[in-house]
Amino acid sequence: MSARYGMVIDLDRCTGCGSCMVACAAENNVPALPQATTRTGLTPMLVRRVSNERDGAERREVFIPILCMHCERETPCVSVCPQQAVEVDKATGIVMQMPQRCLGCRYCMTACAYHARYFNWRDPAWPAGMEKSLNPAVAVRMRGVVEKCNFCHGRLHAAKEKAAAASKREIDPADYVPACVEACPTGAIRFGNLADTGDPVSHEARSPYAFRLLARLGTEPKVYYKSKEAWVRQLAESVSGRETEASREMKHV
Amino acid sequence: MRRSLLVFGLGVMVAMLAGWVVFPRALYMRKPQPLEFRHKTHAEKSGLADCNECHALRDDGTFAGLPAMEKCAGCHAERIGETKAEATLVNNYIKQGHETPWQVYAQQPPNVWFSHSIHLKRAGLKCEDCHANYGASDQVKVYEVNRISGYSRDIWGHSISRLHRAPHDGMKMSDCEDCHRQHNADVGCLGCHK
Amino acid sequence: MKVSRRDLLVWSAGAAAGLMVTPVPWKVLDDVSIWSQNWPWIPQPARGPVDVKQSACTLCPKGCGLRVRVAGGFLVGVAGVASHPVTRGALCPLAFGAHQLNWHPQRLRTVLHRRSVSTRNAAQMAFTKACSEGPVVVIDGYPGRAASQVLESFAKNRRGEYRVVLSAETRALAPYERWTGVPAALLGYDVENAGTIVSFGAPLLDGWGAPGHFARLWAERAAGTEDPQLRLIQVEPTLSRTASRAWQWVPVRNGSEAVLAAGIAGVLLEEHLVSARGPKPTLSLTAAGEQTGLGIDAIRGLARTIVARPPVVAIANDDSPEVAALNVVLGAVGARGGIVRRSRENKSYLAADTPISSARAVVIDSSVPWDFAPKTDAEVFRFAAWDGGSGSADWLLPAPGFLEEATDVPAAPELAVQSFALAPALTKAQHEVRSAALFLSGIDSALPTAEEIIHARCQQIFQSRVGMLCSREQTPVSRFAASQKLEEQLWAGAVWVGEPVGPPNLRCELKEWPTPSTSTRGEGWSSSWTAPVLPPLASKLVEESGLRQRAEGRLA
Amino acid sequence: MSSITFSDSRWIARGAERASFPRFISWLVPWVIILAVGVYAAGLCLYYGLNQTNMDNRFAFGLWIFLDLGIIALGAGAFFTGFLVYILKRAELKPILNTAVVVGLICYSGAVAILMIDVGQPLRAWFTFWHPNTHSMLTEVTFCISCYLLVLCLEYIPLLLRNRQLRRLPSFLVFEHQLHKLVPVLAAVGTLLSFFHQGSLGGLYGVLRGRPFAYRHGFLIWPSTFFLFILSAIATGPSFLMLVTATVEKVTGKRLVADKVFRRLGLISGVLLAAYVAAKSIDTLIWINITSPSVGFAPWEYYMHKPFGLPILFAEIVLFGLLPAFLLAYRRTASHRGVLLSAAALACCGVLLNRFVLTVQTLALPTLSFDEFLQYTPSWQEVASFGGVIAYGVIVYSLSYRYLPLFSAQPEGGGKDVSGH
Repeated sequence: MSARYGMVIDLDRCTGCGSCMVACAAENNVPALPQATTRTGLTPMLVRRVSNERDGAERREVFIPILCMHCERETPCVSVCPQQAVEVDKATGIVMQMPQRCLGCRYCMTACAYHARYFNWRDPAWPAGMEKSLNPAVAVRMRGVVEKCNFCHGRLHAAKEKAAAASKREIDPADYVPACVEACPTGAIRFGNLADTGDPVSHEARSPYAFRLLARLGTEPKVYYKSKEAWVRQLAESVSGRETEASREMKHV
Repeated sequence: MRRSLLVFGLGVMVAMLAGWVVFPRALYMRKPQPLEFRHKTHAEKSGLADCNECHALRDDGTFAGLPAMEKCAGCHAERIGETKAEATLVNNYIKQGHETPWQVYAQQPPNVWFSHSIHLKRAGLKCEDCHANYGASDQVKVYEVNRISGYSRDIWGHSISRLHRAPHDGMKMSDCEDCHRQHNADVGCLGCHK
Repeated sequence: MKVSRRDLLVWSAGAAAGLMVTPVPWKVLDDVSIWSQNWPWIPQPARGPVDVKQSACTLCPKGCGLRVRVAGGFLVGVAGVASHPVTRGALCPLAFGAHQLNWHPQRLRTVLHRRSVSTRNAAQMAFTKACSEGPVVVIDGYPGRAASQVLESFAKNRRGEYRVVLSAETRALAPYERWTGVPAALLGYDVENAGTIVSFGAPLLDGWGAPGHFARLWAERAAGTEDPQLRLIQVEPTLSRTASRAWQWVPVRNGSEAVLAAGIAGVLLEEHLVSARGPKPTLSLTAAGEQTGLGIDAIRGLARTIVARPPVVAIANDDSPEVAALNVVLGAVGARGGIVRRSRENKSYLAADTPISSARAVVIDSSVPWDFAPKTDAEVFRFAAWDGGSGSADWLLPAPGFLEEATDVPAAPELAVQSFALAPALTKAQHEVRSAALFLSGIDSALPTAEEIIHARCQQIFQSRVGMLCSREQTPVSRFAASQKLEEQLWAGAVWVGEPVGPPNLRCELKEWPTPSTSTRGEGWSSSWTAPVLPPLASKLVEESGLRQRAEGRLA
Repeated sequence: MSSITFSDSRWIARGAERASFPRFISWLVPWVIILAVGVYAAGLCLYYGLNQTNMDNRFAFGLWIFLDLGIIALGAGAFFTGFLVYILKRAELKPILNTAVVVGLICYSGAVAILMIDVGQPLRAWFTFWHPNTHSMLTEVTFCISCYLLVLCLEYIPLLLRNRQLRRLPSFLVFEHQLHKLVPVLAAVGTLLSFFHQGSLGGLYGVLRGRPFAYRHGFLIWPSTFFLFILSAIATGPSFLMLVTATVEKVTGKRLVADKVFRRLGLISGVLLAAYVAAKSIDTLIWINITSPSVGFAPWEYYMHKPFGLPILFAEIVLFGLLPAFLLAYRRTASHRGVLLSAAALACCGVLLNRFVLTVQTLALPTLSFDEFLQYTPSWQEVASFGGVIAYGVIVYSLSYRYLPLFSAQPEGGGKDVSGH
């Protein structure tokens, strides 16, 4: 099977509840460290709250879940890793991060335009006994390595094994659904095989309202977003930082 | 000059001796198994010829590994032999309802995901292809653990240099890779790691 | 022969050179890096089989369907049940970390008497003594369960009181109880059939009702279209989560929601936009326009928009009588897509927050939110799985934690129909725990056991032949041959859903427009979460992303 | 001086006069203290992990990477002088050759030491050699730097063996002699290696597609920063050597190198710097007009965040580029020692500023339209280990200067030793 797994996230449906973030952390045995902050925490799935910078009744807000975009072309983090700890899987298109190979140089983090990579600044730890609640399908990472979303690879393992047990070659798509997709209460996050034109997700990815963040960097990210609101689609392209007069013009042309 | 050559050579000799003979013994710690177990006897006497009669696959495809205590209790509920091991098995484990703390030679680290069902059912491998015919062995061998890495010696293999190894000696990542390469079954890092 | 310093130098040079061609440096290098990949102080999950069990969440009275992964007797993962008729696979963000709650550092492991370690027997003696001196008040945070019935009958047997801390959703229905005589706990919102929902600050997309329930409905009927089937209009001073996703956001002045309700009602009646004859608000439209900061035209426009897509229902965040009155004007009370009656049975509850006078002992069930503290001088026996920290009770008794006891799960407070599910115990507590119900049955042997009550309830459902049993597929109750089968399926995670009580099922008498009353607000997301602590992973939402503010008085 | 006080005079080269041993020690003490603190800080980072630093997921590189790039650029003098002397046969530069080697050794070993702390899993750092990713600039850097460090050690050994005591061992003398014959070869190898890692250090950032501020088109696999780094490094390397030598002269109050050497170095530095400025300007224009817009970033975006406004670009190109280039190359100004040295200082600041902009500003700038501009201030542990490296440099240099004949053709005349030396 040579799939190209990807996502379409319907921002009009996202209420910013954060279920995806917690489900992701639980699935991937991400620790909740008391010392962690917005800049040192581990949030492979991170929901950002973004507004149109207007005030009063004109103000609009949107919630943007940010995860690894699994760039398909010239994947920035893959080419920079000095010791092949990152690779794009041929069979699935998933960008894989190998914590056991990683030496923690963090070059890949500087290479990622989406800040979707996270460094284990401290040893993972849980309150006494809580390690019994860890997910057996995922190994805990150690301090000093980089980690990120890998589309819940543990679930792909399970699906493969199930298929093999039934002596089937292909996995049943219903068996492989990442935790955030499963958790989303409004079905805003949808996961599927972009290479398969029959797949509803690859169909949605081609919708006129679909867009990708920083697509112009040319890295072909496989996570698409969707919104009917023009100002939200504007967010895809650059014009960085706090609003200036000039940037506001650019944002609202 | 002759003398210094001699002394130099002596130094080399000592280092060689330490490195090739002493070091391997020092590196591994020998851990006895809780019981002596004879695969052979079980295969012949109790007709458990097929590995997966004890080491079975679960319905979801996961591998059960070593059989649970009730499996043993099926036959060994009472002592059926006079050996000392038999006594320990029945008294210390079955009667107490404790699992036997076997040391697993082929135990891979927690970051490895290995699917027996995929290798058996899809790749069509036999148990012996990786585990040699351990099933026919008459004795459980001594379990040796690497003092630094904590891995079973079987992972690295018994030949410390890994140069001319016996077949089936070693279950390192490179060994998996070799086989995967031969059958051009490239699975990527997370194909086997979790 | 004499060894010179030089010899030593040369010898060690030789040794060093020799060592390079032995495995020592290379194998050590390799093993050390392998060691760094398996640091012994880094916990790793246990090996072994994982089973998937279905259950229902018991952490608040919404009873969302849970799919729980269990390994070696421990919970290792939580997810929603896609086939669940109400929550349909959705959960609140906290539930996904709930399997870690039982290991929370705040877990209550021993009996505490005035914050010092004591024993269960001591508590029991103290309680029996207190009971013998006077009546007892039993407070329940999750009425309608089998356990609740045990608590209630204990109170009755002792000529004591059974009181209830109602959920924010139910409290908001209080005005209708006054005007219809039907207890608020038996009322619900028929949102499934609504065409327009006017929310006066109710966090509809942020923890109101069963999280998945409205979120799914909104996603399917309202999200991402200019002209949705379901119009969600959010009246709120600030751009809340719900407001930011609503079809229309009405930014009113803080605290002027009730005034706006009056204003809208006035326009509706004045312009004959509604058929129902309701009471006329005393407040003038101009005044409303000023006080809300919206202006007359905006309110007129709003009124017209609202009725453009019936049926319409207004949902309040508090027990504001004005919003209720607006519903009367809209004719939404007892109508399809409005406020409806969930069941024919007639059961009202005594609210817990009225002062407790004569009682000697107060029992607080673990389902009561921690922030509730009874106003009393009686001896308070509080059951809790987690210690909320404040010393609001004389006695703290460890209760079962998340999925540590079997219980039944009645309908979520906002539902228009009845539902019933069972939550089996999927894991064992690591220390001795006992629920309030068990504790009381230990004292009064005459009490029925929860098992019996659950059994009876299943019998009753079976005999009523009403409703569906929803698991992967939906089976009408009438199809079941025996109550046994039905009960088994319920224990296996199926959910029973009743049928709507055919409208008109409410008589609402309201002569004149109500005068404002003090309101009790319910906040968003974790307000109804009864545990005093949040799963540690909630830190992802509060500390590590800044996506949400920490909910008041909750320890992550 | 009482007879019991230990004297190291028999270790000091004949004829060379050095400060008394106690004075030398008293000179070292403060540096040793700084070094000790640095080592302690580094220990903290290794033991508790990098949470000791103020770096974070968004600012994943910090002070240390800046330090590495900076000192490696300044250390370029080592290979470049070797190149000039042995390959281009510029004999007049021989006097500063030894200094060059020592400075180079200090810079590179310091950089490698810091890198070892900077990575999260030093125990696995060797994986880069076992499983190298040939597409990664960092692999190139790692290989070249470690090899070149080896070369520098080999170049340092003959110097070491020329110590008065050590040369008394016959075998060492022989060894030194053999090695010395090897030195031209080493110089050639060193040059090759250095060209590559100086370049790939620039490549590190030039290849970052995800960072439009740093991303550059280039030639074959190398982004333009690859070549700019080589050029800027060899341009400022000689300037840094000048500064070091001048400082030593100031401290010791001796004239160690003839003025013509200085002027020669200045000229080389100036001409190369001019070339660099030209190249840099062209690159900047291409970047502003083609590279950056092609990925959807209007150039003004980068400079709308204080303090990283346009002045920085100006400083980089004119103040620290064009100006020193002129002062160093133009005979009239270069002949004035003070001007020459301050120009050299400007040039060094220039290269440091360039490295700073590329490492720090690149990360501080937002890429996603809804990101903010980031702040980062290093923790004391970072600063301390930084200081530790500096102190280590001073100590090694002091020792080398005291016990080794650094300036072979030392006039050793003029003035008495005023400082710790």
